Amino acid sequence: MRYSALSLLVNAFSGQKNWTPVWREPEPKPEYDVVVVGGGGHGLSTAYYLAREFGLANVAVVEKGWLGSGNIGRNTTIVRSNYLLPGNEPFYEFSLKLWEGLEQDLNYNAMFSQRGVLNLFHNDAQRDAYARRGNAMRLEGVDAELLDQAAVRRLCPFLEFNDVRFPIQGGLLQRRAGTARHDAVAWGYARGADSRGVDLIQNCEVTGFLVEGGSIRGVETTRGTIKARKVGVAVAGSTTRVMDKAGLRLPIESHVLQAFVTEGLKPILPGVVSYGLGHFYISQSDKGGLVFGGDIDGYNSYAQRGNLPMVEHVCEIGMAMMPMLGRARILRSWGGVMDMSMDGSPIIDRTPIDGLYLNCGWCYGGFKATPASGYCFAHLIARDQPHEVATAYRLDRFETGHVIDELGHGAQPNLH
Amino acid sequence: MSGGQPNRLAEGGLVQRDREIAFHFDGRRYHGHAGDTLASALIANGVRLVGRSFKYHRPRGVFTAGSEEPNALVELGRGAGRDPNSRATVTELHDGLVASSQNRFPSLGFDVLAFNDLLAPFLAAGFYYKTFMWPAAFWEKLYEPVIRRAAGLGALSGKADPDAYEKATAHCDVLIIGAGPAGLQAALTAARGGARVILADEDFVPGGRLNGERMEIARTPAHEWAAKAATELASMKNVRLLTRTTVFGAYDGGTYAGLERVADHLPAVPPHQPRQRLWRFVARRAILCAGATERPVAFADNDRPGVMLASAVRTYVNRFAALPGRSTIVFTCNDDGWRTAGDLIAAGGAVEAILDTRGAEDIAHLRDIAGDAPVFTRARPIGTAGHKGLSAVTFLNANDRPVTLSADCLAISGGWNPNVHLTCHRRGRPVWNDRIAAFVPGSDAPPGMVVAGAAAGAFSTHGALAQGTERALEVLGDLGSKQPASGIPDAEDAPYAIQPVWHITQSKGRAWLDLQNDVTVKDVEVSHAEGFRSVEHMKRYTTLGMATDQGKTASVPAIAVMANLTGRSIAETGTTIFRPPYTPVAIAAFAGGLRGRAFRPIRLTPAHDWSKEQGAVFTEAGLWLRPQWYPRRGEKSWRESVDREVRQTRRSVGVNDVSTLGKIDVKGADAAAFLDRLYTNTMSTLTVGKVRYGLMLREDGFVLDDGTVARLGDSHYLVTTTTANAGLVMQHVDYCHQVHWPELDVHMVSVSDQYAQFAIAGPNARKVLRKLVDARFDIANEAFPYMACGEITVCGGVAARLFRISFSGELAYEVAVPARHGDAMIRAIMEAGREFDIVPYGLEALNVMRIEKGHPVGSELNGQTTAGDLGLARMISAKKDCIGKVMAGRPALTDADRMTLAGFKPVAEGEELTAGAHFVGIGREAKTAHDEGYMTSVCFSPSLGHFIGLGFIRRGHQRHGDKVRAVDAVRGRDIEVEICSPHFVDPQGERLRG
Amino acid sequence: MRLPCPLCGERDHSEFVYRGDANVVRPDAEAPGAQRAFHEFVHLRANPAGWHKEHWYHEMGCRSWIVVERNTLTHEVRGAVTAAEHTLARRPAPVADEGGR
Amino acid sequence: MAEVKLAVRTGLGREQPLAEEWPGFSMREITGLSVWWLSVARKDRDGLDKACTRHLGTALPPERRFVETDKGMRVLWAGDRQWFVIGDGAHIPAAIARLAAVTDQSDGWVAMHVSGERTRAVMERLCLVDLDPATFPTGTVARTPIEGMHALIASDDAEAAACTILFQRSSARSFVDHFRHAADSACGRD
Repeated sequence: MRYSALSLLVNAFSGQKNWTPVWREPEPKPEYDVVVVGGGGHGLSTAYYLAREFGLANVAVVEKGWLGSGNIGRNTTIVRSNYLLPGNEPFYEFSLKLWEGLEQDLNYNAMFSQRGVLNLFHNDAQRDAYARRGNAMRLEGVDAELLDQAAVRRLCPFLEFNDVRFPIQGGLLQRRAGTARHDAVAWGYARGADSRGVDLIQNCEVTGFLVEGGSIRGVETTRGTIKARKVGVAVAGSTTRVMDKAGLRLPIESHVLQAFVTEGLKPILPGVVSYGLGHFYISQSDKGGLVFGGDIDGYNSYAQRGNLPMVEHVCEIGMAMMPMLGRARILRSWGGVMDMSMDGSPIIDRTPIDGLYLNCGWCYGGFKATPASGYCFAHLIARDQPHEVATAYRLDRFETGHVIDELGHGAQPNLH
Repeated sequence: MSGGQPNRLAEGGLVQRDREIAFHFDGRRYHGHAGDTLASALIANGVRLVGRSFKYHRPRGVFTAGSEEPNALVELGRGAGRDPNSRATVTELHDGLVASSQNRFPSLGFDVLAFNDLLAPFLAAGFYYKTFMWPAAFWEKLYEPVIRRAAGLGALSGKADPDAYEKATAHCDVLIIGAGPAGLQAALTAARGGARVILADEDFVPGGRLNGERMEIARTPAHEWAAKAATELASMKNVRLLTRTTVFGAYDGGTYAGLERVADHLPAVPPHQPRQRLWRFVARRAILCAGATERPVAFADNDRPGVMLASAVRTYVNRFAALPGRSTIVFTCNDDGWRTAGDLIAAGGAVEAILDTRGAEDIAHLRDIAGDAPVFTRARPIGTAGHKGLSAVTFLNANDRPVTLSADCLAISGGWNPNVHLTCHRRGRPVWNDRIAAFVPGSDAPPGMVVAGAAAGAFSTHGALAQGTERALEVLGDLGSKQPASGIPDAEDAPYAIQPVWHITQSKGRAWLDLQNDVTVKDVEVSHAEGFRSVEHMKRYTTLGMATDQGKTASVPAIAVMANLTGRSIAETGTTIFRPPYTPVAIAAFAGGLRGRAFRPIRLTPAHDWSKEQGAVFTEAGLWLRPQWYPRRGEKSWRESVDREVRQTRRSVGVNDVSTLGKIDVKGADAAAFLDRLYTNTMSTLTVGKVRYGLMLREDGFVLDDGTVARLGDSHYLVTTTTANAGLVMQHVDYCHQVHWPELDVHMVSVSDQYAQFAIAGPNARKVLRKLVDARFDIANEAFPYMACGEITVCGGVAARLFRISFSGELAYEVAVPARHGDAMIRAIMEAGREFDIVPYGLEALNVMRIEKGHPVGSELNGQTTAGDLGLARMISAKKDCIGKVMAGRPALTDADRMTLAGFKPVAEGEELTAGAHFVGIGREAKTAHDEGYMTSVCFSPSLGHFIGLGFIRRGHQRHGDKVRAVDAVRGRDIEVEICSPHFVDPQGERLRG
Repeated sequence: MRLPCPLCGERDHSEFVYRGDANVVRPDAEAPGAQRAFHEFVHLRANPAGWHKEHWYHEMGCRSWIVVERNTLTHEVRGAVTAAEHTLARRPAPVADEGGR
Repeated sequence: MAEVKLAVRTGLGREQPLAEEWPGFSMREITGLSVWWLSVARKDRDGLDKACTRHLGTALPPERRFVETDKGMRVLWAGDRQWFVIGDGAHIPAAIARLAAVTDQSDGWVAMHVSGERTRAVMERLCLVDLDPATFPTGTVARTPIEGMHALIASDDAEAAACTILFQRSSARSFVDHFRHAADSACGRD
């Protein structure tokens, strides 16, 4: 059923009787052309683009839990393309362009709203580092503005400019960046893929890979064996647990990233604001909750929950930036499992096993990458060639030294 | 009823009738008593309409008597102290309390947004995913602003939170969460066993349900028993009783987070006191006695003001002597609901009828509680009347015929849900218990936590007291403490008889599940129809349980409705994840005292006060404050001050406070060997009295930091690091020693704060120093050449150290004295330099001089550069391994096409340079593919009279003389620059060796 | 989360800085295939969902590096030794006299 | 050269040591202390123990403990085979200096004495460690952070809740400010 104001009208007068399931719940077929492991944002968008762009609809997405149960179900929903390095910026700008047409493309309102992302800086050295990043964006044709303190004060009068330890000197603004309703992205892609014939199979965990003569033949799952010529793994924080089964050791550590939402409040934050001398980012959802987060807790974890010191640390930075936050109450805190790579940038590449493709290493940036990650992974799976904007995301880059290290913190995942 | 408060019972309740309190709600003045909550006071004053629901703006009244309240959310206070979304049911009344309703325009009584309720058919669950897509631009311009303005309940003031907050850490043997019957009994038992006990309760009076029930414990009224127990506990040395304190999070290692509302119940926060305190409880064991929360039943129009939980109605009667309604109907599916009827009758209130869904045989033993109130069995409510307050209830009687009775209060009991939240904060899952039709704690509660009382599903008072005692004895056994005598006071032990009813299917209208987010049974049905069948999908699609009460009264009935739709059991359907905090906690409470200037510690050099006296302008360098420049009267721009400082230093002499640099003392027989493994160049060949510039790599081959190594004795070295990396390098050297080479006899300790250090630079530097260094030390060039170092004395015998190192490129020494003399030393240096017109120079002037010399700093050592990039490849010794050497050889790090450090000067006369610009070939389009590098540091060079810069550009060291464009789009600049050597001033370094 | 510092006793983990897997050992730079060995040492990780030996630095306490055995699924901690002890215990050959280069 | 005597500033950058009072809590800066940092290799540990017994009148204290020497100095455990030796004009005998790395830290650390019956109430607002007499008896030493700053806390008299606290000079003012706020809250101000 096509969604529109008309469809709402029809259902209004029929007591909501005509809504049909957003996706089918098929039994897994014994064989597909492609099996995508992971029913999160990246897995679902991969399947969608395989069907829509690359004509491969005989595809199954196998998900161990319910669709969108991983990081796409719990993140701070920020979408931006303000990256520094040539290995990243083209990819994230491609993603932002896909975001800009997503609702119409999926016929599903993911509420992508471009209200701007402002990264604050507090001294000359940081100003120049942000200028370097802003100029890299402009070279890629992306909007970027370097604001001085007066401009920041006009945009965000609620920031603290006086009683401060680290005065706010200015900010790097990307107006086209913003936020989106994360669950809706997963559901939109799921609906789009399902309506094009892709089988979305929930409660179906991969327990092993079928490999013959160095080539993939399919996967073992909790709901039986599924054969396939090509298998794409996009399971974020569970990457190691799945790829262990293919005997691959990866430059990945799984870490817990906490995020927080406050009780619903009347509009007060125009867009996304992030602090410069402490990891803190915040925006306001359409339901009025302030959604914010900061650093990962900093130790390996699959527990999908974090600890108290990091909650305190994030709130200290929030109060340093915006003491008006004080009386907003945290309603809920949660933790996701981030697949932190050794240089802070993702991996979309072939693997030593022919026909087995890997998509991981998303650190903090998985949500904003959902469209481009799906598109590029589909391109790689379909054509066995990386998409032009994702050529740098090689698995072997760590051995050759072509690392993509935005912050320059080196091979220490909890510093990215 | 007493005078001004129409619904206040003449006697009874725990409120202090002698202390009348005036307060305001929506501009009207009312009176309550000390011991009231805002909700009980409003009820006593006959106020029923207190809010509007989130989506349809339906009228909302007080629904509960605790922190699970979905409806009575108000804004407290005014101005910067405004507190949105405060629960009236847990807001302690105090003099001058000002509250206003939220989420309505223009007024609570007449809210135009209630129009949404008429559009309800169009606004079913998830409607916004299906529309607002055309035209695309309208989303930010029209649709979203409308949605956002309607969203949210209360509003932040937009001003900084004026109150102070505080954090504290408390250790104990046993943390007991909840001071109801189970908690009080557990605390008494544990404390008598000698354990160190913390008992915390969210209420301002200990006792929990005991304060809301009409019953006895050990033949005394339950609330008196509770008060006596609390008094005894408060008097025990090994007990800490914290009221108004919610334990809201269970974290790892027996750490629990609590929020103490220190002053929210006072008209104003007392001086030097925090408004709230965040507690970190570190407990060897915890006993969860959090009680249970009653749940409603879903049927058409079950959301009108006046519809309340049965336990809440009797709490308002028993504890607050406030009558929620003049004539009350009690609707229940279990025996417990009948207590409300009994208490109402005992207090003189009118019970219109008792509706029980069960058969006559199930309620025979309860009949006499009803007195002469009519009892209807097999009764199922199918509708209510009364727009802004309940006026009538229609139900099907045992013969399935509708009966309508007038009533202004409907007390509903759908049964009780144990408060399992804290057992699930570490991803534990509750399990369904069919006997009591509720989820109870699973076996995977956090290690060290046990559960007692209603929270474990033991709903009788005796059950709570017994389990409190048993769990405490178990814990004492665990801890090896003695087992005290532990009689259990006698109390009612009524069986919990329930036949759960979730949704009256015969009722046709909208049956409400989540009263705040306006989620109906129909929405759950739509969610099911569209495939959102897992409880996690249902929650997200319908937003059920995502409001400020987190579905405490709504979730279980909703799970039951979905289970019924999918044909799976409630146990199979399961719950969503319970997450901290149990109830919302202010962000300021998590930040505590680390606010404003105290956000992070401030590190000051020993000469800080002196620099301040000179009027220095400071900047932050990590946690340090460093002088940037020392303006003089009449200087109109910072450039004027900086140019003067540079010229005077290069012409005569200047002094700079370098105390912030990291200093690590390294001693031991293997010190030299160890330094060889840390630095790329060889340090073991350094002779005593000499200094060497060194480069440190990370193990991945990129540069970590640079600095100097001075050999002060046979096995005594002093390492310096950049200010920014001091902590990182200390951590790195400890790691390399303790993890890689623990066998080495080497000892490192930071001495950054032990010394004040000053750089004295310029042609007259030696003359100034000569006046300070005690005569017996020869500091002439021959005796103390460039890169020499030594231990000396200054100013008549004060032990000091002298280093012939120069960052400015001038003839320069660095003199270090113990920090206690730092302030005196800078004054002595300035005095000695007066005849040479010595100037203090700041970070900015230092930056100019080091750029003129081409020295890299943080902006060049940015973690993405190799030794080769910095033109220092030759510093990597071929004769030995060092940290990072192997990985520095990787193909990409030795690629000839890498960007290397070069100097830049503007081609056009008088043109300025900017850092952060990217280099693009002349005549080529400015795009990523043509990006050849970036400018890292720029300054106006007083020595050369024009701007100069350092930066990285492909094969920079081979392209001196070439011209490229420096494109700085964010600053609107695109200028031609010439690549040159980064060593602008005195490239051969004659001055250094003067 | 509480970590049992072998020297200071049990402390909140906020006193420590985490580095990572303690099972990786710095290879011999002179051995053949050193670059591949260093790549594996610096980059590749077991990253298990379960028991994990990992390095923590008691930066705000006794400044010792320690090896903690912690479960990455449940955050349960079952012990810790100093990193020096962990390294020396794994040395195959008898530890030469301390002064030996 | 004219004799230019270099004046001395206390760790808190003052002429006179800081001393402040609250009802039930007092905080007093201790000046003129020598603070020596000792670190010994595993092979010399026993030798150093013997040397200390002979020259300082006490063996080296084990983890988390401190001891008084016969010359009124105090030896505090500070890490893996590391100790602080502090006292008025304390000096390190050569026999000890031969066996251990000895580094003067007299100016890097500031010392403060805190006491009064409200001391534990003040400290629980600042410190993560349990200072209850049962777990932190007299003679105990703990290195732990206070509001993000390094500190070494020594229990002089557990019952009287009297402690000596060592903290770093460069952040000393921030350190003391946090103590003031905690004391204001715990004790009120007269």
